[in-house]
Amino acid sequence: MPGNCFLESAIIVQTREVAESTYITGLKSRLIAPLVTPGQFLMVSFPETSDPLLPRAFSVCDATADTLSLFYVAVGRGTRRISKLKPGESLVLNGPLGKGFPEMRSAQKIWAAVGGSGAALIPILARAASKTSADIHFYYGARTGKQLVGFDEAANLEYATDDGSKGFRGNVVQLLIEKMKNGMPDLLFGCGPTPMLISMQKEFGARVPTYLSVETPMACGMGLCQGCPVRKAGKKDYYLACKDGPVFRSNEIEFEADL
Amino acid sequence: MPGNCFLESAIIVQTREVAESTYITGLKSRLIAPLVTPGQFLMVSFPETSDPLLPRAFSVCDATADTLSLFYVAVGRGTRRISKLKPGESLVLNGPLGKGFPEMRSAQKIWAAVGGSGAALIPILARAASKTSADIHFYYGARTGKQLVGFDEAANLEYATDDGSKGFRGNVVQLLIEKMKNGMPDLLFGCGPTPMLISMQKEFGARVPTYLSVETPMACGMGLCQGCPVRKAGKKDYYLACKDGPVFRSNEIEFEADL
Amino acid sequence: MTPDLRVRIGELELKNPIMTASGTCGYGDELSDYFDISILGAVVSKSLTLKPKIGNEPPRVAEVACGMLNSIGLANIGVQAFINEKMPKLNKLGALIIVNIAAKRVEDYVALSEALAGNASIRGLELNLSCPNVKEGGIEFGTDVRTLSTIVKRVRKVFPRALVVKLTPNVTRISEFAKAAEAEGADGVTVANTYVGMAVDVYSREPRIHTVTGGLSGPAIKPLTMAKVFEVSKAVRIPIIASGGIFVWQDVVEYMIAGATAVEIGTALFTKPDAPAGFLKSMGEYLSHENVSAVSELIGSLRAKLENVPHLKRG
Amino acid sequence: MTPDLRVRIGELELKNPIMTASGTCGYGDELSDYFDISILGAVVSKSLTLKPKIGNEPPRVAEVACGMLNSIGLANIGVQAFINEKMPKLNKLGALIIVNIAAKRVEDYVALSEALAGNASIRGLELNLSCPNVKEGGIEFGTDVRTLSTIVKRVRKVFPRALVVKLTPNVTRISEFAKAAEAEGADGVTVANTYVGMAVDVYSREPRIHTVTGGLSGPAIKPLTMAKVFEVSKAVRIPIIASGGIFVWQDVVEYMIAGATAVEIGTALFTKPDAPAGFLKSMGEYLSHENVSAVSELIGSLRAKLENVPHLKRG
Ligand SMILES: Cc1cc2nc3c(=O)[nH]c(=O)nc-3n(C[C@H](O)[C@H](O)[C@H](O)COP(=O)(O)OP(=O)(O)OC[C@H]3O[C@@H](n4cnc5c(N)ncnc54)[C@H](O)[C@@H]3O)c2cc1C
Ligand SMILES: Cc1cc2nc3c(=O)[nH]c(=O)nc-3n(C[C@H](O)[C@H](O)[C@H](O)COP(=O)(O)OP(=O)(O)OC[C@H]3O[C@@H](n4cnc5c(N)ncnc54)[C@H](O)[C@@H]3O)c2cc1C
Ligand SMILES: Cc1cc2nc3c(=O)[nH]c(=O)nc-3n(C[C@H](O)[C@H](O)[C@H](O)COP(=O)(O)O)c2cc1C
Ligand SMILES: Cc1cc2nc3c(=O)[nH]c(=O)nc-3n(C[C@H](O)[C@H](O)[C@H](O)COP(=O)(O)O)c2cc1C
Ligand code: FES
Ligand code: FES
Repeated sequence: MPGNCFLESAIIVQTREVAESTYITGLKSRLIAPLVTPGQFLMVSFPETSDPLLPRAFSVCDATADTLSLFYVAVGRGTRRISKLKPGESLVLNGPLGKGFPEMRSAQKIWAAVGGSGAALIPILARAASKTSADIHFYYGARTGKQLVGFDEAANLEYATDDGSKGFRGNVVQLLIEKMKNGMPDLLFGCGPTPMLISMQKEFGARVPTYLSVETPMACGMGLCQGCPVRKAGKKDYYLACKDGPVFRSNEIEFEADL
Repeated sequence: MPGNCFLESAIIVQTREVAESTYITGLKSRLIAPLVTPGQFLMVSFPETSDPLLPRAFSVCDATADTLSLFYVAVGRGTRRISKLKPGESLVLNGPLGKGFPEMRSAQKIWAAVGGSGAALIPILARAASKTSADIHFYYGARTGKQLVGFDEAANLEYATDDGSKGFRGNVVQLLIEKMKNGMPDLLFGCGPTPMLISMQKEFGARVPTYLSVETPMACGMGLCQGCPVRKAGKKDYYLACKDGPVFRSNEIEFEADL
Repeated sequence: MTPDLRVRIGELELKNPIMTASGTCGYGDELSDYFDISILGAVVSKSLTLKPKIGNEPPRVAEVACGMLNSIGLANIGVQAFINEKMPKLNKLGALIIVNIAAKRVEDYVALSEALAGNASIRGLELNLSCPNVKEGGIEFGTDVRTLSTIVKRVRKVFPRALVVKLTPNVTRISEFAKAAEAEGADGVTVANTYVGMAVDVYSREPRIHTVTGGLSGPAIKPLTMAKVFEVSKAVRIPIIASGGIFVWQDVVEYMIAGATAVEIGTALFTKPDAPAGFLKSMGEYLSHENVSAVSELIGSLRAKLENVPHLKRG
Repeated sequence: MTPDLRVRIGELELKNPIMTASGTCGYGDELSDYFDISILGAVVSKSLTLKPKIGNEPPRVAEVACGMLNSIGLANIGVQAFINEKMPKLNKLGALIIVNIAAKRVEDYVALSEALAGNASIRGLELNLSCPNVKEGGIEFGTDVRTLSTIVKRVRKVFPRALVVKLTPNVTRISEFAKAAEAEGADGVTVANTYVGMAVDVYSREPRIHTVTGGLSGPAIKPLTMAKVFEVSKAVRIPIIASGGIFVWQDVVEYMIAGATAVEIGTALFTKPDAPAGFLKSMGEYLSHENVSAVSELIGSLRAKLENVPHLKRG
């Protein structure tokens, strides 16, 4: 799709620490921001150094006409580095990349389960749902309440924590199981740690149209390197997470056995 | 000399641009600053990255009880990086390293010729001279006036510029030749680009006790790597710039032929 | 005066020395999102095999200091799908195409070359010899001079256009392999593929890529491949295509000074897919600044006394 | 419970696996400005030759991406001056001393070993075989299995304590050299020395070190040497000392998991001369955190299916 992806040097507007080692960084982006759909991602790279060398993948947390934001947990050198950049400094963005969640239609009942850095998708999904008048509910899980980030953008949001310190006691899949006793959504979205996705696939894959955003190591994010295979369900073949995903219909994929 | 060198994480106090891509950075240094003598240097390294990998050598520009400063020209990745650090950020210093200029005695008449980043030595030499009541004169050369940095510390300072835009028209060696017509110093110091040192050695080495501060690539600065050879005069042998120098008596060394 | 950027690999004239490296540019068309790929000297395809290959299990890539490890396992759509589906697209985009092929048997190299010889818009062939030779107990084709000679000799008979042999760097003396390729009529050699490397996760104690070892690419390998390009340049007269760790335009110039006629950009594309366009611009400025009227004047122009080189004395 | 850090190389017990690498720690005493060198597993001396050597012309060092090139040319004070001037200092500092030796002739290796055998506080010998063999037309000793065997056999006869052979990585299959060293009675192998590399200044068009090519060290080579340690660990039973690009404590652990018994810290000392002290502390914390009671449990503990490794299948 020539002309649909861009390399853009984007200026940092601000960075906020929103929970323990969790940040939201807003950037000016004239080229990429207007094109992003929920679930698409960017590859973010660092000018002036070869170490870290490879770009890092981030879902777009929110996007308007000329700004976008990243929501991330500072787990390693790349994310720590981004979190320390000052307003006015710049990062190179490549995107929007990949295929996001299916378009939401008016009055469609959508449940989105998120966990960890998957919470990045709450604002952009909420915005897209309100635009098409879809009825989206978020279920947001974490180990403990302190890790949960408040998002004003989401009207309907329930929490699940392993220790019960906020919302439902248990994980987000257990919460969804409870909720489904009183009715099913039209679509189920999942974005979070791989064990959560595996468990969603097992529990709901056969019952609800379920879409999962997968995370794999990625070197390029553009289909150049073949580094990001995701097993096709029932076939001896792979998708590429970066081009065919990162969002897949749950019944199209298999997770690796040893995960 | 166990206990005479230190690795110290030093906090940046401030950085000033003093001429085109020329900076002075002041750092808090409790361990190293009190020990430095004029002509000694530090190896400066960067926490949190392997690229740049090796520490960079810098003469100490000035040192008091608990602060020291570096004077440098931003020529590459290391120096550019240092120039951009904000107050409060830190650098790792290793020093004081090497042998500096000979101690100055009361009433001794000393001429110091400096050029390029060699001007770093003006403040520290001026301070040491005033402490021992030595009579030091600086001769400071550059291509053009714009590259010259003003140092309040030096009472007696004359300029030489290739284009005559400030002070004597010609290079600093030509200026010294002129000056010597009216009398000789007791000691001559030189610190600057290698061609300037070579020319000082040729012109004055046999006439005045001359000490030159040489620059060679250095990987360690501590005598660990043998990476910094300086040819011994008249012998098939080398000194190490970092341990035996960087300041040598002019008649002890030979410069490489192809420089 | 704009400098002349043209270089030659055998009878093939490239408009400039900048190519993309096999396996790092998809099938070429993916890059056209970011720049006009017709400005390149050539686009080199992913290694193609006779049948499609799904490749290795994940993880296939891992970052290390100034480099990355990969073990893709030659995942590719196969030679027929490439000819049918990708060639028309690439032709339309105006790219000069060199196809890279890989196989586990000598016969398969020949069959692949025959399949590609008929398509005139495939302007050159690059032989990837880094695969394990199934007949010889898994020894890499590229680490055995005899097998390399056999493959080049047989492919040379069936492929009439530019034939380039991509050498593995994982050998004691790469120039012996280059000489063998030259002797059998190759038009050029690519120096070099990736280096065998490995990384471990200290908490899980598992290797960071599924196959335990993988190929190291990126800036980390540039000095190594530079030494190999120099070594090969003293051993053969055919052109050398340098591949290894090119991340800034200076790297292109360094390789040419050391003896390369052209270069391939690989891992750098992952961070900067439009890097080749920037390199072309900066190279032009460098040549003008240095008063060099043709880029070919750079080739092998290193100013050095050869008697100082211990590495060459060995040979 | 503090973890047991002891490891063994033949009959030599080291108090921990952390050593300094030859040529990167002066003669050892220079480091004692920064930390107490008696806490080290061992200090390995600069390569000593029979006569003092002044070394190569400058430039001898150049920085590259995540690494450096060096071409020191074995500058050293000679074996006698080392014994007379340095040994007393090192003994006083309480260091466990391993002496590294280099020569251009087989006889000289033997003469050096004899000279050192008499000094009981020289606890081990490391043979640097990366020098050009003058008799065999400049081929590196370490790239010819036969010569390696000869040297090890003859040195073994005259040196009774720990004997370690430092292998060059610039060969197709390093495990063959390790096997030869083991067969001739070496107590261990050091994997590995530096890799042949090169860099060019694009404006002067001169090589960035005088000898054109030099040895690449630093983080850039770590994945390569890691793969070689792993390969050697599958081929021999004698201990492996890993040397290559160790810059953080995790690198020490990675090497041990891949099969090393001990490690040498080299280029890292140039930036952080006290690095070994920090590594020891962090290793202790890691072992406690992972509930490992003895560091030796890490050795070769990689969790991997060997049938996945193409690199090993080759052999
Ligand atoms: C499509 C996609 C979207 C993503 N969106 C987000 C997001 O919105 N917010 C966010 O915080 N993170 C997101 N990630 C994960 C993010 O890319 C990694 O956390 C990031 O690369 C870590 O970089 P680092 O340099 O900080 O860590 P590193 O130092 O590189 O590694 C730290 C740890 O993270 C692991 N890791 C490294 N890269 C990846 C990867 N690509 N996938 C999984 N684990 C990895 C390492 O093995 C290590 O354990 C996304 C990943 C993908 C593939
Ligand atoms: C004892 C000593 C004292 C020094 N004192 C000062 C000082 O007070 N102020 C100052 O500005 N500089 C000083 N230098 C030079 C300084 O070390 C180099 O300029 C610095 O290493 C450049 O680092 P960089 O990363 O910015 O440049 P790089 O990117 O490493 O290199 C930029 C350019 O500088 C050259 N270069 C790199 N390292 C050296 C080196 N060690 N010597 C000479 N050229 C080099 C490179 O070849 C290249 O052309 C001193 C050098 C020595 C040996
Ligand atoms: C992800 C990846 C896949 C690769 N696939 C191939 C391949 O299919 N065939 C091949 O000949 N080389 C392949 N290579 C090697 C590159 O073409 C190139 O020679 C090597 O990466 C060194 O260059 P670089 O450092 O610029 O990447 C691959 C490299 C990478 C990083
Ligand atoms: C400046 C320098 C000098 C070296 N000198 C020697 C030497 O004299 N003998 C030797 O066996 N190895 C020598 N080496 C190799 C180191 O001992 C070590 O094996 C190598 O640098 C890889 O480790 P590193 O990446 O940790 O530095 C030298 C390395 C460097 C960088
Ligand atoms: S990350 Fe490179 S192909 Fe998907
Ligand atoms: S710089 Fe290492 S010995 Fe002088």
